[in-house]
Amino acid sequence: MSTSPATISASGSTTDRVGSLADVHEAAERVLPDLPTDPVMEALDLNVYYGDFHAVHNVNLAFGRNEITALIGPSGCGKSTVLRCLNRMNDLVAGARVEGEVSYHGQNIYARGVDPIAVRTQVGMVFQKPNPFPKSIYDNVAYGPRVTGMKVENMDDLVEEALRGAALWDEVKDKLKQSAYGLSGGQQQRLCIARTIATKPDVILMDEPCSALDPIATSRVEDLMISLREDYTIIVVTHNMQQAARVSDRTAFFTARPDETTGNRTGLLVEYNLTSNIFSNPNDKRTEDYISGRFG
Amino acid sequence: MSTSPATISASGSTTDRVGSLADVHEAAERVLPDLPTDPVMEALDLNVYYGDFHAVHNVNLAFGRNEITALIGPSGCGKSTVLRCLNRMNDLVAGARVEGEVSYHGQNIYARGVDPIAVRTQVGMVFQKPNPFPKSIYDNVAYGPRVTGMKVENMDDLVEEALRGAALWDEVKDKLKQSAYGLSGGQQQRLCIARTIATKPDVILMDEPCSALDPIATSRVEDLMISLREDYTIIVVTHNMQQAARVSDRTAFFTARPDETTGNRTGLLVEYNLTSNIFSNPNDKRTEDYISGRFG
Amino acid sequence: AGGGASGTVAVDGSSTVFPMSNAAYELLSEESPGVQVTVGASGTGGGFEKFCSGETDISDASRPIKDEEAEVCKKNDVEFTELQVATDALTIVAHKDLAVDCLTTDQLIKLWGPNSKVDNWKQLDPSFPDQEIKLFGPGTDSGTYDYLAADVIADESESTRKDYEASEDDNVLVQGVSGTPGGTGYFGYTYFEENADSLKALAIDDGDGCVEPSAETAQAGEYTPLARPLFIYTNNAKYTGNEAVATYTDFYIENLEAIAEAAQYIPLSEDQYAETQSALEGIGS
Amino acid sequence: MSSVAARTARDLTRITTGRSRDRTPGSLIFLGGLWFSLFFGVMVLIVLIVTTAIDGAPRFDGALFTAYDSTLAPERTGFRAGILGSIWLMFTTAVLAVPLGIAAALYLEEFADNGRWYNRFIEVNLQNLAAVPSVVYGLLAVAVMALMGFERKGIVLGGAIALAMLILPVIIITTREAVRAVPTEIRHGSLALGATVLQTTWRQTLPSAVPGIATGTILGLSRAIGEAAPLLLIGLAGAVRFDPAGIFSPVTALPIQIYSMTSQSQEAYQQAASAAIIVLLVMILSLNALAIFIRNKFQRSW
Amino acid sequence: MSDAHTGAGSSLGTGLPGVPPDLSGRSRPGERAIQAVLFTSALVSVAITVGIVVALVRPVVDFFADVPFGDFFALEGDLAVVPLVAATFVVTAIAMLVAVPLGLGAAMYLSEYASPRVRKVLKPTVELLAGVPSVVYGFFALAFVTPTLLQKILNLEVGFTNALAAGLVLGVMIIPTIASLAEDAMAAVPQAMRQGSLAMGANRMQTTLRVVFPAALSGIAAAVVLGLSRAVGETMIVALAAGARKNLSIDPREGMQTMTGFIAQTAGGENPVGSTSYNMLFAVGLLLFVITLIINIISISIVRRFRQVY
Ligand SMILES: Nc1ncnc2c1ncn2[C@@H]1O[C@H](COP(=O)(O)OP(=O)(O)OP(=O)(O)O)[C@@H](O)[C@H]1O
Ligand SMILES: Nc1ncnc2c1ncn2[C@@H]1O[C@H](COP(=O)(O)OP(=O)(O)OP(=O)(O)O)[C@@H](O)[C@H]1O
Ligand SMILES: [Mg+2]
Ligand SMILES: [Mg+2]
Ligand SMILES: O=P([O-])([O-])[O-]
Repeated sequence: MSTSPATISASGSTTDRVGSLADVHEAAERVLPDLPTDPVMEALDLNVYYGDFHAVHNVNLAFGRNEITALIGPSGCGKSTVLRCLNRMNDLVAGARVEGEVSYHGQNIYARGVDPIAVRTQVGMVFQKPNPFPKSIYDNVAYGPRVTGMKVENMDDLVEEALRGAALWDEVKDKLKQSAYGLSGGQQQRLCIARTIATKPDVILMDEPCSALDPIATSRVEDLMISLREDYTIIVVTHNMQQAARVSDRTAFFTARPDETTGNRTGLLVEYNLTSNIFSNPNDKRTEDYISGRFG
Repeated sequence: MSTSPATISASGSTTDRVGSLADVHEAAERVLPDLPTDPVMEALDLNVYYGDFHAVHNVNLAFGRNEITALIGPSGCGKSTVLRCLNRMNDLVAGARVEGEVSYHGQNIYARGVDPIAVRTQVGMVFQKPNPFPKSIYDNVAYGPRVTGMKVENMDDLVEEALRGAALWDEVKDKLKQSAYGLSGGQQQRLCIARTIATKPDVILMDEPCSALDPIATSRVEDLMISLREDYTIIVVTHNMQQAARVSDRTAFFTARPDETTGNRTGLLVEYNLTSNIFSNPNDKRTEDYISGRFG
Repeated sequence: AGGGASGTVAVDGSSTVFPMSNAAYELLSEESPGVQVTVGASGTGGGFEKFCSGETDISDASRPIKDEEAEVCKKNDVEFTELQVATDALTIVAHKDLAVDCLTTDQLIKLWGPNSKVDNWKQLDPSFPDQEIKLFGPGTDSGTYDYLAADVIADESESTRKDYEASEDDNVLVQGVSGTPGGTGYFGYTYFEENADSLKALAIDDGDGCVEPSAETAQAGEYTPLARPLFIYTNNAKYTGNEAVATYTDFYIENLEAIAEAAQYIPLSEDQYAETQSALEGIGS
Repeated sequence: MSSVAARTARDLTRITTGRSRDRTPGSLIFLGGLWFSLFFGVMVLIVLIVTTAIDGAPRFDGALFTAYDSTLAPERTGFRAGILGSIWLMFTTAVLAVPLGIAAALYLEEFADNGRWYNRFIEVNLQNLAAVPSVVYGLLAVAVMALMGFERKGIVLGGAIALAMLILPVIIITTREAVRAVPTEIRHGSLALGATVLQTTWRQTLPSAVPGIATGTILGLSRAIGEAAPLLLIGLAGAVRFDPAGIFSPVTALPIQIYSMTSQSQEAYQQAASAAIIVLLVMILSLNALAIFIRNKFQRSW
Repeated sequence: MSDAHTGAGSSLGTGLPGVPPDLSGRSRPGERAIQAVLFTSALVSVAITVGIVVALVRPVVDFFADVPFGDFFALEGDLAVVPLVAATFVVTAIAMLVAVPLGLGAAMYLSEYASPRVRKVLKPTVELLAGVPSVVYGFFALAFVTPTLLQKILNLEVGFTNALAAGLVLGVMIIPTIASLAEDAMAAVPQAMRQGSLAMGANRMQTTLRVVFPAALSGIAAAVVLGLSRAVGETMIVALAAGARKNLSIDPREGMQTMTGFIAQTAGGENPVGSTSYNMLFAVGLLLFVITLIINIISISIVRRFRQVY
């Protein structure tokens, strides 16, 4: 039951050598400057510690407006840690300590007087495992506007708009009052995205948003990310390099380096570039080893 | 800080197109018949249920003597479940029920009168997370021979032999009495392999043995697997396709199919073939999608 | 008595007598440490039931054994000897601040009678203060209760009213009455004497004017109708068969005056004591 | 959806000015309420200890520990019999309950097949037993002692039977938790090497669970040592003037002595009871501290 | 323990053809025996339950042979149980009024606000409250709460024994039961749920009340119900502080005898085996057992039925 190459090409590469990541990327590529010119967020000399453990070392990164930036790297290299710094979710981790700056529209979100809650209403987040609340679909979406005290003229309209934005409306419009737990995993994840955009954030962080989903749901969410790029700045962590290649404009590759004395592994940024460059022509041997599958 | 292609070639492919899995495989390939001629173990119409949930559907697989067979597929497709059937570790899962046969040297290990403990002394197992016992290194290795009542002339020799077999002897010979918890993750995993071969099994099952390890430890364990192939039959679950390509002789690709009414996802075997064929010329579109990274 | 004696003695029964039996043991334990006594205070009635089933060796009682109880003893082949050990003045106590000093026997019966609905001091006598009455008293298994019900109220139902706070532990009653304005209750004289600074005792007028409870009035027979004898009952077989029981009983009676004094009880008159001594000698012969 | 530019202008004011939304009046009142809830109990405990200690202060003397209960000299009454009795009861209870509890816990956790109705029944039954009032255990112990033909029930054995039944569920439940905390990986590692379930339990699970079991057992015993109700039912006398000497010896216990003394009106007894309460609390708090120490010191975090 | 089960060793030189390994079952008599011992130990818990039922039911049958049902389930009379049940209800209600809000508040603080370090100190401290013997609480109610707190400070007209003091102290005693179990339930709410809420700009209070609390509701309900069953069954506090008078009243300032109070006070030993009053003790004990059993079953089934599958 072999499939002809012609059929495969529908969604990407047409080569008979399966899986060249550079090829995968072509489909999504846009013309962009080498570095983001007007970054929405920037990490400046970011260091993160969990207690005594130095988890992330000196990261400098800029995230461009209306771009999708992918963070990739082997397990434990600090991708999620960096992501969580961007909306101060790390505040919630006991013992976590952040040094350096994260600037959002030029303001350091770690400065004194900044309300992390206000940051989070601007910088939304979608998690690896879909985590809808044990409430109805409607209440899930309305939750954010309600708790942030957003002035909403008509909640029904807002819910509909958010669900449409997350490409979920048609599937759930008849069961808005039912529990969100009745949805499939992929629907739940899109619900979580709808929930996030209902509060009209500026930036959306996503931590491996598809790793718990099946292929069809994955491709739905990927399409959604690309369409959301029009209105939002998206930063996504993924361990699926093909996904990074498919959806992102820029890619940052992290790895972890063991400390010689303690053996603790500290994450660091190896290479940051346009996605097409990372996959077709990486500058660093470690990047190349990783994307060619020699480890990870 | 770019690296020249010449440097990369040291450990594999020399192409400038990064990451063709078929290429990765060349290095490890041997000449083997299309199907194992004298299988040590065979799964025949294997179905596994967890309570009402049909986890694995009708798997037929044969594992050849002194071969490494890789089981690959997306998360939840039942790889671990199938593996655990091969030494009756599923007996320990409450509610798990196995239908069909697993034959070992022609004997159905699920037949009446078969002692699962005897099966497990023949079919050893290495787990995803290194799980040394909270004992000394020596006692970890000696544990199996002791509890199975193996007749051992000289335990010290046996321990040394097993540790040498797991390529760990030189690193631990001076601290055999120290706790196994003092070892690094990779060393712990090799200790678990040493512990398994100390009982002189026939088959070794490995469930993602490297997924908790760093690149260097991973390549050590991979080398070890290839050298163990001389004496043992190895069956390994991995989610790292490159790893399957690097070490295995044959690869079985599983996926999960959602039930139309319940939405439960049942695992099934899609394709089983020589590893070189799976990666260069898969027969099934789903295999191709998976190894080219379109999902998973 | 024999300093080398050893064994265990189980004493239970009247809580009125309890301090005395306990004091007896306490004094004995200095010279015969081998004798181990446990003294319980479950009330006279409860004590007899255990005594007559053979569970205990000695029963304390604040009234004589009833015929029904003696019947049970007989059925279980428990032969016993009654020994009077002291005299008690059943004392009617009240909260310290209560503006009442004396009750007539009739008022007492009106207050505690089985059908009494009296709940204000004023209802007993218009000169009494307008204050709610809170009642405390021993439970129905107690000899003190029986004495008030059967010998003082003497209603045919042989009971008192029921809507009072009941406790076998007279000390609970002391605290209840002293802690509750308008409270009143009744129990053995000793308990009153021990707590004379937190309670007041009401004098009783049995027709001859108000008489205060005291050792003298009780011994002189003036404190009527509330003066009464206290007893211990000894199991004859245990007395002869168990060295410890004999040692304890002998010591008890021999030192009765000292014990009564130590425990602040009203000692027996000489005649009464002689009677008790001869009863003791009669055991086993 | 509003334009990005418009949003930006708003952002700049939004994230810095104003107080944090964790600091709104409503949030602060709520937090204050939570603080109050948390410290109310602790406050009560402090008041309890302080007032009792003040009441008992005149009686912190040697006689408190060495003298027996006294009617003749209330100001020198002591708790020797109760303290020794409680210790005897505690050890006898431990001997009865601990091996039984550990064995039952190991069966339920390591051997029982939860698909079987009788194992599920044992499970539910155990949850119920844990919440049976302690007086009911007293009633049961009375019946058990009568069944065993004891005329006198207020002896060490009688009290210990009541207490052992009372803390058995506690020991079983905490032992199961300790056993469950040993990672399945260790168990599977052992079983995959061909060890039997029993070997795995004896050589891997049990040694790793010892600190947890010890903690649970100590907590169970500290509960037993403070219990009065079941002992009252089994008929422990308040006034005992000799040391317990064996499991058939009549006995009293510290809480029983306290109980019989709290209801005595004389000042001297009140003081003695207060002092004895402090002694009892010290015993119980030390046991608790020991349990916490063992938990923190020896419990492996996997 | 013996390891000597028959040789499962390897004779099979790594896959020698033609020598099929022996997989047949071994008999392990030692293991069997030990398993039987362990199973028997587990059965002891069942034996205890059966024992409770038998020990309670037999005297109760005798009791009802002498006493008509009507006399027992009567509002007043020597053998009436209704006043005892009513008093139990009053005292328990007061205790729950104290323990539910405070217990849940403490649980929310521990689970949602306290850092792990703080929790590690505070949780055992709160649990210490449950370790204080009830006779000590009873003494405290009698020696401090009634005379000092209620009579002096609050100037209430309460008796020496009263339901209020007993209920308040009982409430304090069950705070840790409720706090600890409710905290477990809230801690079991996945972190992801909290993060989801916080990531949307909710503050902690909103997250606690709108997400964590509802998600943990079944566990919290079970905690409250278990606290209820503790309160109903607690003995020494009420025996000392609630009073010894059968009193069909709902005025908490009055003294009243609860079911457990009756058992403890009547059990002082004055009731020899077989007498009606002795058997009444068991009748009340059985009623108490049945009531707490029903409450427990409710608690267990709440947890079963509504266990969240997050
Ligand atoms: N809450 C925490 N406390 C202590 N250490 C932590 C914590 N969270 C993460 N770490 C450690 O920090 C390092 C980086 O973790 P992080 O989760 O950021 O990695 P990651 O790149 O996202 O990995 P993955 O791909 O597995 O999600 C790891 O070593 C991890 O063990
Ligand atoms: N003990 C269990 N009880 C119930 N269901 C289980 C159990 N173990 C596994 N499953 C289910 O069976 C299916 C197959 O699981 P399995 O662990 O075999 O998958 P897998 O292919 O090994 O996945 P992964 O790559 O994530 O390890 C999954 O849907 C899983 O949820
Ligand atoms: Mg991560
Ligand atoms: Mg798996
Ligand atoms: O305890 P009594 O003396 O009243 O029987």
